[in-house]
Parts: sequence; structure tokens; C-alpha cells
Amino acid sequence: MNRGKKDRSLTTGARDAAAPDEAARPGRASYEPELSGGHGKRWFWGAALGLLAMAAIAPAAMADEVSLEMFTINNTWMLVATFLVFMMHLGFASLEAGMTRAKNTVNILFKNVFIISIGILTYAIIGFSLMYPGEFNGVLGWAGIWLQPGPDDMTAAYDPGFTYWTDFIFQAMFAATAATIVSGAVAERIKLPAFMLFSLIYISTTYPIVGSWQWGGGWLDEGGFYDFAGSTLVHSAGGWAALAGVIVLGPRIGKYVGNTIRPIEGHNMPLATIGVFLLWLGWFGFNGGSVLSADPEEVSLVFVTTALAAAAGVIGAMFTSWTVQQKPDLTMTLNGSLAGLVGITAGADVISPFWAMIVGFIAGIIVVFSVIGLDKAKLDDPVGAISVHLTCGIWGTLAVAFFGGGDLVWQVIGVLACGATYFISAMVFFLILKATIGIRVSENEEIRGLDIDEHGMESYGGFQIFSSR
Amino acid sequence: MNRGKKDRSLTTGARDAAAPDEAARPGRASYEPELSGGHGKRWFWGAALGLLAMAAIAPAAMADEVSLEMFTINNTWMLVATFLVFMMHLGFASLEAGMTRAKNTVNILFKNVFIISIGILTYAIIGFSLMYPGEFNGVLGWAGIWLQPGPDDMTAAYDPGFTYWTDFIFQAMFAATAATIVSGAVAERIKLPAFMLFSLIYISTTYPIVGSWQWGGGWLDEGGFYDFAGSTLVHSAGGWAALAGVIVLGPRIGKYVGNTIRPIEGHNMPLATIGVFLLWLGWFGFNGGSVLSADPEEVSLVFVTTALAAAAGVIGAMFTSWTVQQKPDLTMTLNGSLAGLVGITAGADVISPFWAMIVGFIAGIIVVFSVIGLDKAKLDDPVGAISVHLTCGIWGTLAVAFFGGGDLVWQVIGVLACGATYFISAMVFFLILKATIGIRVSENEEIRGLDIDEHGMESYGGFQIFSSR
Amino acid sequence: MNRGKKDRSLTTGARDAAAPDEAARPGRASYEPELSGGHGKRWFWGAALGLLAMAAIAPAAMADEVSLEMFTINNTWMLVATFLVFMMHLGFASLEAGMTRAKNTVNILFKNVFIISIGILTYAIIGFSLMYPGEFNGVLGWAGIWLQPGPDDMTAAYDPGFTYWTDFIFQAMFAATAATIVSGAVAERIKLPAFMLFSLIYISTTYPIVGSWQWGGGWLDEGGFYDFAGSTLVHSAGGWAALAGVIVLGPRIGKYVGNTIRPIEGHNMPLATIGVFLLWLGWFGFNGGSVLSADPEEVSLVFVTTALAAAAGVIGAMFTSWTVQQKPDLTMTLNGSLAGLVGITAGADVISPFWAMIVGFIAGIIVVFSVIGLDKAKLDDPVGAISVHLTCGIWGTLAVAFFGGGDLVWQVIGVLACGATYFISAMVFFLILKATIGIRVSENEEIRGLDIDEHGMESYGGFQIFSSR
Amino acid sequence: MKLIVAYIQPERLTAVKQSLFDSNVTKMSVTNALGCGQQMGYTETYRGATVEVNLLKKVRLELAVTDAFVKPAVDAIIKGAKTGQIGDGKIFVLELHECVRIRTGETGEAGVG
Amino acid sequence: MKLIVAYIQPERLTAVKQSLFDSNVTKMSVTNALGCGQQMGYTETYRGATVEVNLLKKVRLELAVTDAFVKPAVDAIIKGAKTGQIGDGKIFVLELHECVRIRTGETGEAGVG
Amino acid sequence: MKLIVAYIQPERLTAVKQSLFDSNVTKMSVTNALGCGQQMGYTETYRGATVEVNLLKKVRLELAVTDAFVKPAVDAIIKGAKTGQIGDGKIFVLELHECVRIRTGETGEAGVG
Ligand SMILES: Nc1ncnc2c1ncn2[C@@H]1O[C@H](COP(=O)(O)OP(=O)(O)O)[C@@H](O)[C@H]1O
Ligand SMILES: Nc1ncnc2c1ncn2[C@@H]1O[C@H](COP(=O)(O)OP(=O)(O)O)[C@@H](O)[C@H]1O
Ligand SMILES: Nc1ncnc2c1ncn2[C@@H]1O[C@H](COP(=O)(O)OP(=O)(O)O)[C@@H](O)[C@H]1O
Repeated sequence: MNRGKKDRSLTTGARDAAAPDEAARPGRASYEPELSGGHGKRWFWGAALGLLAMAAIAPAAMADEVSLEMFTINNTWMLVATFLVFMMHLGFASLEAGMTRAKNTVNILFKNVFIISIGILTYAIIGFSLMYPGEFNGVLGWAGIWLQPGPDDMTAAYDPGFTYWTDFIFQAMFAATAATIVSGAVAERIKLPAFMLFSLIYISTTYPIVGSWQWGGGWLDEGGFYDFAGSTLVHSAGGWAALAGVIVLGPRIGKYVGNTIRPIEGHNMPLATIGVFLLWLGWFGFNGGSVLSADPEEVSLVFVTTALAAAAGVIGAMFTSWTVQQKPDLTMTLNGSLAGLVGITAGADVISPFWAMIVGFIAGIIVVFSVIGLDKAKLDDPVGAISVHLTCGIWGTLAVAFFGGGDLVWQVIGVLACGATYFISAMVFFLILKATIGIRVSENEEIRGLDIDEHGMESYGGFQIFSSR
Repeated sequence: MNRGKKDRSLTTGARDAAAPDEAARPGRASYEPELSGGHGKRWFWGAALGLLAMAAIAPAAMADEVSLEMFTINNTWMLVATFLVFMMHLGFASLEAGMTRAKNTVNILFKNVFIISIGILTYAIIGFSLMYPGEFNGVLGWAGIWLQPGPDDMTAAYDPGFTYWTDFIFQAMFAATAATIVSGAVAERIKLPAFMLFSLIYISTTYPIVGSWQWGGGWLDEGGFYDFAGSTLVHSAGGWAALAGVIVLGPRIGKYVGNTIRPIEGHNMPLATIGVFLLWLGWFGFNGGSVLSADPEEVSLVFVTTALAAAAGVIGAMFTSWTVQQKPDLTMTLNGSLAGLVGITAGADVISPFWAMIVGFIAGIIVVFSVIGLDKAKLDDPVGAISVHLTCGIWGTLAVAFFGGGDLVWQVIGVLACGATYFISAMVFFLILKATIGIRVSENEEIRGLDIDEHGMESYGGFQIFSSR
Repeated sequence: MNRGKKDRSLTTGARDAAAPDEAARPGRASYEPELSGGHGKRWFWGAALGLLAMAAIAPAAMADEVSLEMFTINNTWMLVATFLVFMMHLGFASLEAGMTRAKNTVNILFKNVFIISIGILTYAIIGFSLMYPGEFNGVLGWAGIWLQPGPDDMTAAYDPGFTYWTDFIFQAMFAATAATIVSGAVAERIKLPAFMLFSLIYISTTYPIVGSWQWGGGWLDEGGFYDFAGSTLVHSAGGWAALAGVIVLGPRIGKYVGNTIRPIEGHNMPLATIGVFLLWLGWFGFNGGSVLSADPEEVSLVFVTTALAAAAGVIGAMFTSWTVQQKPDLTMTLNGSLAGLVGITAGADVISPFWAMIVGFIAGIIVVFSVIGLDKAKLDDPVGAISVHLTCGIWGTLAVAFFGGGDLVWQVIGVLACGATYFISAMVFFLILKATIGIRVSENEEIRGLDIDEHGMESYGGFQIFSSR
Repeated sequence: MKLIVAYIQPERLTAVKQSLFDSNVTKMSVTNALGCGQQMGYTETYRGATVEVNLLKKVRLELAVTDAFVKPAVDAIIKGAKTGQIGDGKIFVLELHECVRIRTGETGEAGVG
Repeated sequence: MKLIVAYIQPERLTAVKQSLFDSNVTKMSVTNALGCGQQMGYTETYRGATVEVNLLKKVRLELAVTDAFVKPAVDAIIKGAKTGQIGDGKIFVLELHECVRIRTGETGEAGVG
Repeated sequence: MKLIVAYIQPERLTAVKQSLFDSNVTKMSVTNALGCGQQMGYTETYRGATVEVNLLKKVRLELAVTDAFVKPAVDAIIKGAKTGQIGDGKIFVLELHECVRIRTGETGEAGVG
């Protein structure tokens, strides 16, 4: 069996020998583009600083057959990465709850608890099989219902980096992410059952199928598209669906009155901040785990690029919002860190720390204008999910070509192909739901808050919450 | 010296060779029940799906003497598991605080900070010695006051999976858990000193003594009881004490008026949700660390069974509460994930992923009816601790026999023997405290909130909190 | 190149052989003080209990050249420690926000998001080069702008414990900590730009320069000062700056009226408690990572000493506040755990578990009197940062001499030399800022809250917050 | 018509509401209040300093009633709120000049009910 | 002078404020309230048990106005608050004996404006 | 008897309470309110859009006093609350028809004290 995640076709010579996931993955066409141009750009900063440095560094080569010790440490790291990605779901729950109104908080929390659960379950039932079908036609494959480990799948024979179980659970945590992203954008007005059905369908079909094109070794991967940890495959998957949802649903009551935008303030900034810190934390596993082994050089490089991009995203968004809005907006700054993280996700292992910082900084700027621009277009996204995950997801994917040696043409093809598939399928699902069970709650319910009508309870029992909106 | 945690007497042939904790543990009677029936059940799903699969998988055998590298990675994983279990205490603190009223929040937070601290300290002073006394009569043993590492106890000679220090600190994090569980059930009415004394006594005597029967290699372990990570030994330990406490204390004022149940709503759902996510996170260490090594197959299997059970618990509780209550109750759904986690804890390493999902799903259903049933019996448990940790702890322990190859008779014996000891000793402690210093706060104090009378402060200074209960 | 963190000159024979960071660090004068007295003290507890024990324990010796497996596990552990230290920033953000008023919450959250970001960025640009300049005069060195990995810096040739990238990112997480500590003490009245500039300057100059004296292998290290993980180098760095800031700023309006102290209560105790738990969690990485390898004995010992000191700090502070204030104060108890943690930080690897407990317990007592004493001196520190990080930082540094075999004279020299440098430079920076852009917000702004004037938004939109202070 | 304003202990609200319902007074408005009266406050301590708290949590009721209902309403409030302990509360009765139901525009006694 | 007390639906506050401004009534005070009136409440369920909630969130407005402004103010409130649905609210008008502006000490009609 | 209603700046509450105590007025009720008066509001920005906030945080005091205490009480409030800046607040005095102490059933002036 040769399913397994993320065939990496874009690595520098430096790491080729060391990356066990590469060498030991069976049944993978080993496509290695000549990254001459990219290489030049990638190490430009180094050159500029008078260093030739890293391109020559190579840790002791790992054989195809790694030692049991190495297998164990790789697998352990992958499980650590797994629980870090799991934490992102609490991050999303907190961020979304914090940036919306108190009267819809139970609903948002509920959706997030639901999504991580249904995400793991459906991924076990069909998602993993759709996304990593093994040898397939490159467009649509299927490895069978439920998890099906083969005889050697708990050893390095499956993959030098992890067991079959680890592979599944790490990937499962990713899968739920896509739907969680949507949750924030459509918050405060979508009917609970409609949202639940949407997520269920989207993460069990669209997400894994598109994922198979790249990480399952499909046509995009064969072609030369590069998306290290999922700026496009995960984040824009959520972002496109969020955009479709926001279009179909329309804005929240009172957000746009005539031509003025009436901000609807989030109810709990500490909660939103907790969310962002947890997401940043989780990203060390999201990106760090996407190395698919504990390879010291690569994982540590990914930690550095991830942290620098996030930090620079904060500073970029801070300055931008300070300039545009006169005052430094906390929520924009929080979005800035996420923007930087999404931005570096596609190239965290091939973009140098210096350029990672630049990529993050630009993402931080972009996200502020994207939030403001979407508002101008009357696309009401309470938490900025579209700006963070879609806008910066695209930026990050393209940045691989600019700063990480990727092929711009293939990066664009990837963005468009995946984007079209995500957006159209999400649109279709939402429209079908709208036509059948309906997707928007009644005006009365929206005004009173979804917590009471959908769940019959309040999020802050006993607190005086005064809101005239 | 041959103390050390959790002699595992129930492992499949598949993992025998690989599990270092098994092979290298000295002085352990190596009892291996013939799990013919269990085996059949356990792999039923696999068979049903046409797979013979895993029973034949065996990673490269580890020798008695593991390499320093393997020892280091094992030990590192155990320390990671340790900090994950530590996080569960924040999880409990958040969950309990969120599901009770704002006027008692300081008290609850205080108790949780106290418990983790006193838990670690008493475990160092006497608990570890009581629980892992080395060779003993199987009922009560004692290895001496304070920590006493022997000459080789920092090397693989102690255990191939961890040093003596690691062993202690990992176990210490477990010990405090039992008392924390009680904290939620008796919340909003117990006197602070009474609770503090109770926890102190319970976690420094009852918990480690019963623990020694199984994980210390005592009579239950010799007999054939199986409790992988503590559905009975940890969770029901807390659950039984919670039950005793609730019985002795009586319900909160205003909860049961005549024959009607007047729900007393928790004051902070985001906090409760944070708590549950953190508990789920911590469980990856609670169960994953109970493997007692970083063994790739076993740890990754445990991650998968743990995650699937939790996810299925959410779905099970969601549907049940939606059916029974008309609306999907967030707190029930949160309890559902914990129910699934407690349910799989006893058999996380011997129940297959498919059956783990089923075990979790059933636990999710059970927990809802248990909460409602306890309320009908006028047993007032504000956070559902009894339902989650006791009811589902029993379910999980029995599930090892149904789906994991355990011996039903011994599972029942374990549940009853431990249960009786926990319940009776807790009852005795509570009754003595009631007769001496008193355990329930005055009516006035209960109405005004424990925060002001026990701690002289408020949890949300400046917030308007309106509560007529 | 021979930069790299923390030359350890105080280790017992027991661990010498095993500690890879020691043996393999090139270009380090290997200064090993005769710890006769210290040894006696250190193992006193053991002797008292009739054990000679650990001094004789030596794990299998690690060669200078570690295996790739060992390098990988070491590096992986260091990255885990890195993300744990990262979490401390959320811990600080939560604690500070929780212990101040709701009207300044956005400001506090903003500052914390800013600090971690600017901390990482400036550390990449100049901090790392200032702190670990390689061979230098022992007082001030410089390795060049931006990160400059050499040809072998991603292998064990750089350090057997980590790659260059790991070294940087782990250290970067530390750097930001110092400024975060200040943030809490000057909260609710400092102008945002003034604070931002102060942090920027302080963490990019004073912190790394003083750090180089010890961890960079400078004069303090050569002399015989010992500070394992930074009671002085990190915590007192923040504490001294906090003290300077509090002196220059003056107290918050309404805190001291005539000779009475009018407590200004924090607005969110659950948030403060979350903060403390996360800090404690992070400390497992802060101290555990300072081992600079995954060495099983040393890392597990550090976990034990860290946990026992924190737990004992809680109990110490609890009893002290219960005695002094009549009632057990949650915030004091929370400070107690941090006090214990700061207290053990300097000697977590050389103080035995028993004495670690004593060190933590004393720290817990000290912190309560320090908080009360500072209040008496009208030094207004809303979160107790000075008491926790400065007072207990000094205590912890001296405790190495008392219980861990350090040289008292050099410990005092270290405390004084670093302290003077920190305090004077912070004072100068604050006074310059005061004279130029001003550091205190207007009275009106302070009364209305910094959130509205500095950020134009509220932290709890929709909540009724009633505050007459 | 009269406007009755009553301050009661928060935990008596359910009982007061019930006894008002029993007296056929079903319309009322409730607000959160802090009260300072004969009842002594309590002392909080925070980080070693003490603070006297003498504003205690109360509930403020406001009921517009026709003159005929003043006595029954006042009695009902007393019935529900009285425990005999200091802090039980106060009832104030004000002259109500006019009353309008927004939905229908009805005024006077028609508006009150 | 009169003191107008009005209970309205929270979400109508912006509209009411606007229509008061249009009528040149620019001073007012707003409080959070819970109301129990003709409007039915709703049922919450929590952990399997149900609870009847009949105190609904309302906003309480208080306006001191000169006699000449009573009618315009009442009309403006109705204009902003009326949706025709049960729960729209009530307006109460009380006699105002005196009014003082703290800053200047002005009293009577001068104090109101 | 009169019912005094006063809106003051939140941060003046302690001072007002003190000066009322000094004048032997020790019973009062306090509520949280939002006020819209002569004082200008401020502008918040949230995610790039601006919002005008003109309801500012105030504290509402309610005191029932006997006629003899009206003047001292009003003066005490002014003394404690006045800073001379816009936003200092307003005092309203209403006729109080009746007053009942729930605990004892005392009415009239006996009930007020
Ligand atoms: N004169 C008053 N003016 C305004 N509110 C009052 C007055 N007297 C009492 N109250 C309110 O009633 C509450 C109960 O008052 P308290 O003096 O304790 O009652 P009693 O003396 O009847 O036991 C107070 O907390 C306060 O809110
Ligand atoms: N008699 C009354 N006394 C006090 N408040 C009242 C009274 N009648 C109505 N209210 C307030 O007005 C709100 C709206 O009342 P409701 O009966 O629903 O209005 P309507 O009958 O005009 O539709 C109530 O929730 C309550 O707050
Ligand atoms: N006519 C009024 N009706 C109701 N409340 C008022 C009225 N005038 C003022 N207030 C209250 O008093 C507060 C202070 O009013 P403001 O006009 O700023 O006072 P001043 O003009 O005396 O400086 C307002 O925020 C509002 O709460």
C-alpha cells in the first residue's frame, strides 16, 4: 500500500538525503523540478549577507530503512504535531466566539465541538481513503471504506516517519480545520442543521478529493504545484467555502445600513486573543508536522519561518491598521498573525527565514485591506476568515514561487484549480441546502440570538449583557 | 527495586515483542491470559471488512536492554505526556468554573489550584510509595517516605521507558486528577477546609492503595483485571467520591423544588468549552502516556482510539440530547466528549479503532441519561462529574471485556472491589468531616456565593452579574 | 562557530558524562568548581533518609559525537520546549488581563501580542548575535546582523542538542519574556507607544548583552555564577525593568488615597487562573528546555523540581495569605505558584527535589510579603510582577548557593551586576521616554480606560460592566 | 394610577413574581441594582488590602398599576419578599401621571393592564 | 416638567434615539431591564431540565422633559419603537418636581434642557 | 417625602456616597446606566469601520428621603459629584406618595429612614 501524505516535490538538495518521507515513500513518481531561479531567489538574502551557507549543509544521510529509534522519534514528533493541530480547534472556537456577539456564543462553541468530532469520524470512514488512495488516476481515487491498515503499516515499512495510525490521525486533525474556518464566516445567522450538513459533506468529499490531487500524489503534484502544509489545500479550502457561504447567506441584520458599515463588535477580546495564541501554537504542529518526520534541520527551519512570519504579520497588520484606522486595532493585529501563518504555510520549508518574515509582513498588510475591502463589498465575515484563509492562502501559495523556488505557473494553476473546485462545490451545497431545509435563521431568532432558539440556553447565565443590536 | 507503573497483563501477540515496559520490567509475574474470545471480538470489525491485518504486524523487536537513544525518546514522550496530563487540571478548573455560577468561581479556581499542588506534594511524600511499593502482599505495601531513587533508577535499568523521576511525576499528575473530579460535583456548597482535607486524605491514601492493587502489581492485576489508563483506577475513583460527597452534602438550594428540577445554569460556556478541549488534549497524554513508552504502534493506536471515542461521544450525546431535550444541549455535548474519553480509557490500547468509536458513541448516550437520571434522584452534580467519570468509567471498564478481549468476570470484580473501597472510604471521610468541622456552608453564604465568604473577593470585579438564584 | 546557549559550569559528576551540551560544546573554558560544600547540602535530604543514591548513578556515557538519532530526539525535545515557552506568552497575556480592569483589557492583550512578535523579530535581527557572539571579550560581543548559520550548523557539529535554527527560536521565545513581565507591572496607565518603544529597546539591547555575560560564556560564567534557566537572566531582567517603570510612572489613580491602600480588583479571575496554569505549563519547557538536550535524567529531574517548587509555592502563599489576610486569596495563591517557579529556575537542575520543594515553599511565603510590602511603599504593581519575578528571582539565584552547591559570592555578584545593569538601563530608557513622548496617559483616559482612547474599542462589547473606580 | 418601585433581595425575586401573579399583577419590569441601607455590608480583601463593600446586590422592581391594584401589589411584594431579616427591602409608591402602550397607543388605565 | 420612563425592545433603541433626536429631545438615560408583560416568554432547557423564562430583555429609557416636550417625546418614542408586535413596550409619565444640573446648579426647566 | 434620582459620573460614586453619609443620608440604591446628554461621545473603530458612541457610562442613584432631607441630600450629591466639567450629571426630584419597609411593614416617613 502506498497511500500517505504529501509527496514533496520541491526540496533543496540540502535536505533531499535527510528527508525520510521522500526517499522511503514507495510508489511515488519522484519529480524534482530544477529550481535554478527559485534557488537564486531563495538564498538571495544569504548571498546578500555574504553567506553561501546552508545549501551545502547535509546531515548524515538516512537510509531508506531507518532505525527503530529514528522511526520512533519521527512518529513521536508526528503525534506531538497531531495534538498541536488538535489545539487549533480550540483556537478557532475561542477566536470565533470572541469575535461575535454573546448571544450567539453557545451556537459557535457547539459548532466547533461538532466539527472536530464529525471531521475525525468522517475522515476515518471515507476521507482518508479519498485523500490518500494510493496509486490512482490522479483525479479521483478510493482506498475503501473505514481505516484499512496493511500488514506492515505500523512499521517504517509504511513510512519512515510514522505509522499508519499516526498518518491517519494527523491528517484527520487537518481535515476538520477546513470546515472550522467556514464556521466563523457564516456565524450569527446560519441555521445549525444547515451548517452541520454542509460541513459534513464538504469535509468528507470536496476537501479530501482536492487534497488527493496534491498530497495524495495526484495530477497537481505530478505537474509541479507546491503546497507544503496547505495554504491552498487547507486554508483556502475553508476560505472559498466561507466566501460561498457569506454570499449565499447575506450579511447579518444591521451590519450594512444604506451605504454605511455599522461594525458589530465581538463580545470577548480575551477569548479572541486566546484563540489566536492557540492557533499560532497549533501551527507549529501544522507546519512542523508537515515535515512528516522529526528531521532536525527541516523541522527547526519550519519553526523559525513559521514564527517569523506570524510575528511579522502582527507588525504588518498593526502598522497598517494604525495608519488606516488611526488607532491600532487589536482584532486586525490578531488577524495579522494568522495572516502571516497562512501566508507561510505553503512554503514554510522552502522559504528562508528572512523571506518568511517578508511574506508574513506582506500578509499582515494584505489582510487589513482585505477585511476592509470585503466590508465595502458588503460581504459580511464576522471574524475575517475569508481575508485570513483565502486571501492570504492565495498569497502564500504564490509566495512559494516568489521566494521559495516554486514554479509560478503551477502555483497559479493550483490556486485556480483548487479554488474553482472548492468554491463551486461549496456554492452548490449551500444553494441546495438553501432550497431545501433553508440556511438562514428567522429575523426574530437572529435578533434574539441563536443560543436561545437553536440551543435553548445562554452562554453567560447570570451576566447582564446589554446590547441594542 | 521493581516498583513502576501499570503492569500490562492484557496485550495482544502483536505488540508483545515491541512493548518495552512489558519485557523489561523486572519482578513482575508475567500473566498473559489467553484472549481467544476477546481476540475474536476485537478484530471482528476487521474481519467484517475483509481484513486480517494487524494481528500479524510486529515492529522490530526491542531487546530487554534498550539503546540509550530509545530510552531517551521513551522518556521524552513520557514527559510530554506528563505536561499534557498537567493541562487536564486547567481543563477541570475551566470546565467546573464555567458550569457553575459566577458567585462561586473564585472558590472553584482556588480548589483546583490547590488540588494539583497538594496532589503533587502528597504523592511525593507518601502516594508514590503506597501505589508502587515494589514486591508486596498485593493489598497494601509501602516503599518508604518521600522519593527514593535507587542507584540505577535514572537509566533503562529502572525501566526502558522512563527514569524514576519521570515515573514519579507522570504518576503524580494522575493522582491529583481523582480529587479534581470530586471538586466539580460538590461545587457551590462545600466548605473550603472540608474539601481541602477530604482531597488531601483521599488522594494520599485511598487512591494510591487501590491503585497498587492493579498498577502496583497487586491482587487485581494478578487476577486478570485490566484497566489500561484508569477508567476505574482514576476516573471512577473520582466518581465514587463525588457520589459520596453529593449524597452527604445534599443538593444546592433551589435546585429541586418539590418535584420539579430547576436547572441552575453555568455562567460561562466558553470557559466550559475551553475546559473540555483541554481535557481532550490532556487525554492524549493520559492515554498515550499510559503506554509507558513511545512505542510507535501502540501510542499511535491509542491516539486513534482516544480521538475516535471522544468524537463519537460528542455525536452520541448530541443526538441523545437533541432527541430527549428537543434541542442540542452544549453542556451535554461537552460531557459527551468526556464520556467517550473516560469510556475508552480502560481499553484504549486493546480496543480497535472501530470499536473504540462504538464505545465512545455509547458512552455519549449513557452520559445524557445518567445526568438526567441523577437529577431525577435529586443527586445534584453541577458539572456532571458522576455521570462522566463514574457511570462511563464503569462502562469503559466493562467495554474492555466486550470489545477488547478482557475477562468480564475480572472486569466486574475490579469495578466492584475498587468501587466499594472508593465509595465507602469517601463516605467515611465525608461523614467524619461533617461530624467535626462541618462540610456545608451556611444558607446565607451559599446564596451570596462562596467567593465572598470564603475568599473575600469576586471573580468578575466590575461586571454586572444579575442572578436571582 | 561556537556561539550557543548556556555554558553549564555547575554540574555534578553524575551528569557530566551524559550531558551532551557540555562535552560537545567547542570553545568553552571548562570551568568546574569543586562543589564539596554544595554537594553535601544538595544530597542532605537523601542522606537524611538513609540513601546515598544518585551521586553514583551514571547513564551510559554519550560520546562527543552523538548519533543522528540522539541529535534528532534532542532537537525534537528542544522544539517541544520552544512551543511550551511560546505558550507562556499567552499565559502572561491572560494573567495580566485577568488581574486588571476590564476597561484596559484590549490594551493589555495588544501589548502582549506585540511583545512576542517584536521580541522574535528583534532577536533575529540583533538579539541572538549580541547574546551568543561566540568568542568575545566577555562583556560585549557581536556576531553580525540577522541570523547567520554556518556550514555545519544544522548538524550535531553545531551542538549535539539542537540545530542552529532551534537554538535561535528557543532563545527568541525567552527574550520576549523579559518585556512581557514589565507589561503587567506598568499596566493600566502607560502610553502604548512609550511601552512599545521601551520593550523594543530593552529586549534588543540590555537583555541580550547581560545574557551574554552568562549564557554567552562571558565574565559571569567564567567567574562562577550559576543561573540554570534564568531566575536572574530572564525573570529579574523583567522584574528590575518593571520596578523602574513603576517608579517612573507612579501608581494608578485611586490606588493610594492618603495612607490607605484601595485595592483595585482584577476583572476576571478565570482568565488569571488560565494564565497561571499556562505559565506553569510553559515552565516545563522553560526549565526543561534549558537542559539543552533530552537527557533523560536531567530533564526528568528538572520536571520534578519544577513541579514540586510550583506546588509548594502555592501552598506557601496560601498559608501566608490565609494567615495575614484571614482569607485565602486566590491571586496570592496564583502568584505563589509563579513565585515557586521563578525560585527554582536558577537551580532546577542542581537542587534536589526535596530542597526544590523548600525553595518553592519559601518563595511562596516571600511573594506575599513582597506584594504587601510594595503596596506599603506605594509601588503600584497590578499583577505582582515585581514580587514574583524580581524578589523571587533574587531568592532563586541565591538558593542555588544554599541548596544547589553554587558559590554564594558569585551568586551575589551575579545578582548585583545584572540587577544594576537592568535597573539603571531601564530607568534611563523610561526617563528618556518620559521626557520626550511622555509615558503616562491623561487622567481622563486613565479613568475612561485605555481601550477606548488607545484602541478605540472595548474588550467586552455588549457586557454591562459597572465600575466606579 | 401608581408606579410602584420595590427593592428586594435577588433570591426572593422568584417568590415575589409568584405572589404577584397570584394577585393578578402580571406586568412588571426588573432591574439589577446595588443597595446601601440598614443592612451591614461585608469586607473584601484583595492582595493584602481590605475594602469595605456596602453596596449590596438587590433587585429593583417597577410596576405600573391602577389605584385599585396598589394595595394587592404591595401586599404581594411583601408576602414574597419578607423574611424578617434586615435587608428585606423597601417599596416606594409614586403617582403615575400617564401611561401609554406603544403597540396600540392606548393610554391611561387601559395602557397599564 | 415630566419624567418619562419607557420600556422598549433593545433592538429598537437606535431607532428611538434617532426619532427623539429628530424631535429635539437629545438628553436621556438608558438602563438595561428585564420585562414581564403580555409578551410570552420562552423555554430554555439545560441539562435535561426545562426552565420557563418570562423576563425578557428590555431597555429602559428615562427622559426628563419640560411639559411642552412631553407629547413630542412620547410620539417620538412610539415612532421609533412601534413594530405592532406584542412586546413593543410601554411609556410611563411621572410628574417631575424639581431638576438640578450638577455642574451649574441650575434648577427647574433650565436644568432639564 | 421625595424620591431623588441622580445621574453622576461613575468615578464620582465613592465621593458622592461619602458626602451623603456626611449629611446623614445613608440609604440609597445605585444602578448602572448609560447617558446621553450635553457631553460629547467618542468614536470607536472596529475592523476599519467607525461607530459613534454617544451613550456614556453613568451611575444612577435613587434615594427616598423625607422632605427635610431633600436639600441636604441634593447639596451632598452636588458636593460629591461636581467637577465643573460637562457630564457631571443631573438630579431629579419626584414626589413620593408612599413608602413601605418590607421587613416591618412600617409606612410613610418611618419607612424611609
Ligand atoms: N431611603 C432609601 N432610598 C433608596 N433606596 C433605599 C432606601 N432605603 C432602602 N433602600 C433600598 O432597599 C434595600 C434594603 O434596605 P434595608 O435598609 O436593608 O432594609 P430594612 O431596613 O427594611 O431591612 C437597600 O439595600 C436599598 O437598595
Ligand atoms: N404595568 C407595567 N409595569 C411595569 N412595566 C411594564 C408594565 N407593562 C409593561 N411593562 C414593561 O413593558 C414591556 C413590554 O410589555 P408588553 O406587555 O409586552 O407590551 P404590550 O402589551 O404593549 O405589547 C414589558 O416587558 C415590561 O418591561
Ligand atoms: N433630561 C434628561 N433626562 C434624562 N437624563 C438626563 C437628562 N439630562 C441629563 N441626563 C443624564 O445626566 C447625564 C449628564 O448629562 P450632561 O448633559 O452631560 O450634564 P451637564 O449638561 O450638566 O454637564 C447624562 O449622561 C444623562 O445620563
